[in-house]
Amino acid sequence: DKLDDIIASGVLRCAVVLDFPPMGSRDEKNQPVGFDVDTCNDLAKALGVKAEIVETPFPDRIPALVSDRADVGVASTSDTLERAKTVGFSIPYFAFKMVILTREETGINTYENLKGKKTGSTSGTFEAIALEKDVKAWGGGSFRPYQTQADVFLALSQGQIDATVVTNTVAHAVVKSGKYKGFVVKGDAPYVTDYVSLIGLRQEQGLLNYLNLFVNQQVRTGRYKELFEKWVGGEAPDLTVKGVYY
Amino acid sequence: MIELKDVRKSFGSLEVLKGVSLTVQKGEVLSVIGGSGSGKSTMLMCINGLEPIQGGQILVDGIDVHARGTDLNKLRQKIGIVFQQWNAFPHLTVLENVMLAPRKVLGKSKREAEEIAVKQLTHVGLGEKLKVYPSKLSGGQQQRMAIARALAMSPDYMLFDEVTSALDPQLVGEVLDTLKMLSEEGMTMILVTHEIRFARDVSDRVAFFHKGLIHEIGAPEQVIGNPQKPETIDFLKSVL
Amino acid sequence: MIELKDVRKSFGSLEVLKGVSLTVQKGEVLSVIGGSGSGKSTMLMCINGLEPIQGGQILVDGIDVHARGTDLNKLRQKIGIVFQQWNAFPHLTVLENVMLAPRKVLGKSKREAEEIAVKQLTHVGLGEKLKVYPSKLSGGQQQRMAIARALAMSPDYMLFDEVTSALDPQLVGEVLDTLKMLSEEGMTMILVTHEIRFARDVSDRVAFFHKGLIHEIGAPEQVIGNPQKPETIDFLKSVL
Amino acid sequence: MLNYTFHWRPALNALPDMLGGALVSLQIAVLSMVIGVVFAVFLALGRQSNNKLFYGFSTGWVELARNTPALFQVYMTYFGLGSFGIQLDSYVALLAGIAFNNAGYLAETFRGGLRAIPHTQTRAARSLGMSAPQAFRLIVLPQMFRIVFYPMTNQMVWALLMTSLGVTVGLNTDLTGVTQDLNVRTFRTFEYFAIAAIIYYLLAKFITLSSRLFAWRLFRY
Amino acid sequence: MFETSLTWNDVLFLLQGAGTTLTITFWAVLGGTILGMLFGLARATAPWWLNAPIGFVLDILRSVPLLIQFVLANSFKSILKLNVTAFTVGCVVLALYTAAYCAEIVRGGILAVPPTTRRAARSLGMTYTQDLTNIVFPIALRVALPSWIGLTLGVMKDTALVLWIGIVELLRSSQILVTRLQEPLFILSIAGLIYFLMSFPIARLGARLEKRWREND
Ligand SMILES: Nc1ncnc2c1ncn2[C@@H]1O[C@H](COP(=O)(O)OP(=O)(O)OP(=O)(O)O)[C@@H](O)[C@H]1O
Ligand SMILES: Nc1ncnc2c1ncn2[C@@H]1O[C@H](COP(=O)(O)OP(=O)(O)OP(=O)(O)O)[C@@H](O)[C@H]1O
Ligand SMILES: [Mg+2]
Ligand SMILES: [Mg+2]
Repeated sequence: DKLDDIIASGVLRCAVVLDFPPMGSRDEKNQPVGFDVDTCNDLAKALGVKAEIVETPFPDRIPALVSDRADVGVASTSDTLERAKTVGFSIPYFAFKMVILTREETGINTYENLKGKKTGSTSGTFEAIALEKDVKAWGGGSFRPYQTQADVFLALSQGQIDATVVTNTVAHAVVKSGKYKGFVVKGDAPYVTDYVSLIGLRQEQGLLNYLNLFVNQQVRTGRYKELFEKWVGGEAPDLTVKGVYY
Repeated sequence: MIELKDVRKSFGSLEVLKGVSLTVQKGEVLSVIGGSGSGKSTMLMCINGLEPIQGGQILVDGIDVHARGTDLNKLRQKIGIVFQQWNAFPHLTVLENVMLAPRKVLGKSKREAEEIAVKQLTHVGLGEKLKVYPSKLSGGQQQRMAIARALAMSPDYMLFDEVTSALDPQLVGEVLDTLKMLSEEGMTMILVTHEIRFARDVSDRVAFFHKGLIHEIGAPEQVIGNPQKPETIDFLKSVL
Repeated sequence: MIELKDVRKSFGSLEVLKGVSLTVQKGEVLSVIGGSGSGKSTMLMCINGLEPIQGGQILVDGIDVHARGTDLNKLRQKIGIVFQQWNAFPHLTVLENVMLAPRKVLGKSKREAEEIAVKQLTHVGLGEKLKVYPSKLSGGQQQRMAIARALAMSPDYMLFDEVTSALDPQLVGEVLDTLKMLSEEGMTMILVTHEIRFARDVSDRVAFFHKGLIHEIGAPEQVIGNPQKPETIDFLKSVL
Repeated sequence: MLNYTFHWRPALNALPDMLGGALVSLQIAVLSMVIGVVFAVFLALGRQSNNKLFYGFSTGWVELARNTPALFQVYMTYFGLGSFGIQLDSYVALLAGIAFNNAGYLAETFRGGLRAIPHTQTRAARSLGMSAPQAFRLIVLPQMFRIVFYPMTNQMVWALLMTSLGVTVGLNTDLTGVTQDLNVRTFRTFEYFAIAAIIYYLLAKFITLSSRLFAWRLFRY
Repeated sequence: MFETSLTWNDVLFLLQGAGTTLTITFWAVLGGTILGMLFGLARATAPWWLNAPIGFVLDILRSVPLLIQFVLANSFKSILKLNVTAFTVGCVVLALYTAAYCAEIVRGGILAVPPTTRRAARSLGMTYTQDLTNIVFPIALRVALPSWIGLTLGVMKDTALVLWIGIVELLRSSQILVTRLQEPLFILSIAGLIYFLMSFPIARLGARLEKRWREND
């Protein structure tokens, strides 16, 4: 099966999104870095093979997997039931809170303020799906899906949109980078926590089992905390859900 | 009256008209004959201002064609011209071809323009072909349509530039008949032609063009029947 | 010897040759005259197998052209043919035009082929034009080149299909001179032509074609000078 | 061997949405052609103009449109203009990008078409007393349109195909946008895109056939 | 006055992307031309029962957006579990797309050779193949070359779409730099300039060649 194939080929190909700092991005030498990149390296080490990063834009994560361009997706993939019809999810390896990112002068302070405004997000992400649903329900205002996170920020900075909902990690990283003048984080979006998982092909139970154990080990050994400290900083979020077994 | 006074015309460094003087009276039919490239077509083009001139003067009813203030579009309404070929507007029916200028230039109503067009087309014998596109006409019919189109502007003068030379021999006759009819109706005409016999029959005067100059001009019996200059004699020998 | 025996040929439902019988001896020059569409070109095309026939038989030196086993490519080397127009290969120089077939078909070396080509081109008076592309030649020169190209295969028979009819009048002469030269050299030729006078001068026999049949055949003095059938008389009247 | 199961039923359920998207695509294609044709006429004139500025502007436009990818042009009208503070809506940006591209290509087509019309036609028109603009509008343009009609039909099909680029600038109402939205939600790439491909094909055929009909009605001569 | 954080390293990165663009263009045009010649020959000479289906398939390739074709081919490949890279998929799809257009160009070129010229060749005793290789193809080439160059340029520009299946070519590398450096206009302009520099000379060359040939015949 796939697990054997990976071990036999000696290479682990990870689909990673590289315009999603701090999870994945490129350094000055245009080399991939980030939490997801390190996680992939850890996984490869555990398997005893070499890691290869396959860059995939957000909408392309699962197609990349299904089309066999990558073996696993280490790409902050939200574990929706709709998608689980097509791919297999491991237990969550990270969790996001959603916040509102806007420019200073828009006067947006809360999620409620987004009503009637021009909004946008990265096509196919957890927050995009949630936000678009709300925008539709509100009526008025607009929602634009972009193909990459970078395009969303570009659109926000140019005023094509007034606000976006993004993960707290990304929001803080981008504000901290200072590359976009006037970006501010304004409050939480009232969504449930966005648990993200490693993904593999739905039928590759052997591999998925291995991924589950790998995530478990990352937390157990403290490597999860270590990486979180390195790339995000602060308190690492709890990866368990109260009141139910995974 | 059309008057040319020492008209000079060049294309770049090539001098095509080298001082042409000529007067055509109202009601007169002047035929212009001469070898290829002698400048006949160019002269016609200068008369209605389609080509600028470099020297001399052209007066039509006393109006200086090439003066700065002259309204050429208006002037051209007085002067109908029919060319050797490519006369028809292929995208319009015969009727529309003839109606177009009266409507757009003279500002006539659609009904008026149609009336004029039908009249002129019937006049040249195309009364049956109103709704047909030019591509469906023979060359001779196309030329007659072009004549009707020019006539529809009620011009005072008509210029014809070898209107039969691109036609099959059997079609030449019908166009010449139309020209003859016009001349009999008293239209003032300048007729550039290679049909020497026809020129002799129909014109009041004949001018022989050679290398940008009028070499001989006079009554047809004289210029064609009894030419004086060696160039004229040579030319007539070659075409008769 | 070329023999046609009751040859029938149709394009779809249109019968173009309706039973043509004909014999051309070695060294003979046969002219074929007749109205447009009477099937003259088609007959030539059938003789060298460019068109299949539906009935009868064509023998060239005793070989049945349309028999199953006949190697047409080989047979065609014996029979040179020159068409009315579009003969030249536009992408090759005059020399290359003539060299191509000897090299590719006869498998001659480049040097040999060039020798042959230069000889034949000089023969037809194009010795100066070797490196020129056909587009730079006049129509008459193109036709002479096509003749040289056919001759370069050392054919036993030459078929000419109205080789002058697409030419300007002043170019016809040079091509006819070349044909005449060939006939004087004893080449066996079938000559489809509209040049009646020339046909009379140069041929041993003349055949008059009408609606897919040979109506009259015989010495030129007879067929052209003293035709018997009304169709022949009509035709000759229209072209002379 | 195939351990992929096609989920056609949910995909077909989305058909109404996709057909709605197809309508938007068609709309953009038509509008972009209308705008493109108008600009192309001016560009074609500019390419023959003696006015340096007009000539330079037209040539620049034409060369840029023809020598860079359409995707690049669309991206530029959205994010490129955006950095000048000119904010076009995704729809407008895509429309502008395609119209820009159409105009560039059509200008060259038109230029060829203009050259194919003998200038004796203009002369005949002028000799009837028509002004230069009248002669151009009434005599030259109509004839040019017949010559360029077939290339224009092709460009129209290309315009339709180019609408698929809208998805890169956040458009989610056209056919590709709708398809991509469905795709990221369910990750049933093949099913949705296969349906989209069929719809595009039918649209392209629709354009070709209807323009043929149109030409038949229009060019009776 | 003008400041940029674009380094030489980044410019190199862009040029690398341009290299990928050229590589894909090369394979696509090569494959597309070979296939296109076969299809074109078939379209010009084959009987209708072969001609019609070929024409139909090629027509589809011309009537579906390339973007959709890329995505479809890529996902279809994975459904079939073919072990090929996205790069190969990109090249193959583009090559087929190129072939679809090339076939029409070749067909047009072949049909532009007057039948009388071909007849002249056959009457000299040349075989069908000799006629094709020595007469038809060289003449058709002159007719087809300008369009073929236009096609090549078109394909080069269409390679931009392979970024959709995750190949980092010129446009994608410029997007990556935009992500990092946040100077969209500047970086995109450079990318545009590179595209222009790659295609403009070829376009000019094509125009020159066409003119030269026209003078010859
Ligand atoms: N637009 C032009 N540009 C440059 N030269 C021209 C132009 N029109 C005509 N000429 C040249 O001017 C000369 C006179 O041409 P024109 O057409 O007036 O002769 P023509 O007497 O009408 O001859 P033809 O009997 O052949 O019509 C010729 O040498 C011609 O080549
Ligand atoms: N390939 C073809 N397909 C169908 N009909 C043809 C074909 N070639 C010739 N024909 C028809 O066959 C008849 C004879 O044609 P052919 O060319 O042999 O006449 P011709 O005597 O050579 O006339 P011309 O003097 O005009 O050359 C004509 O009616 C022509 O239309
Ligand atoms: Mg003239
Ligand atoms: Mg014939």
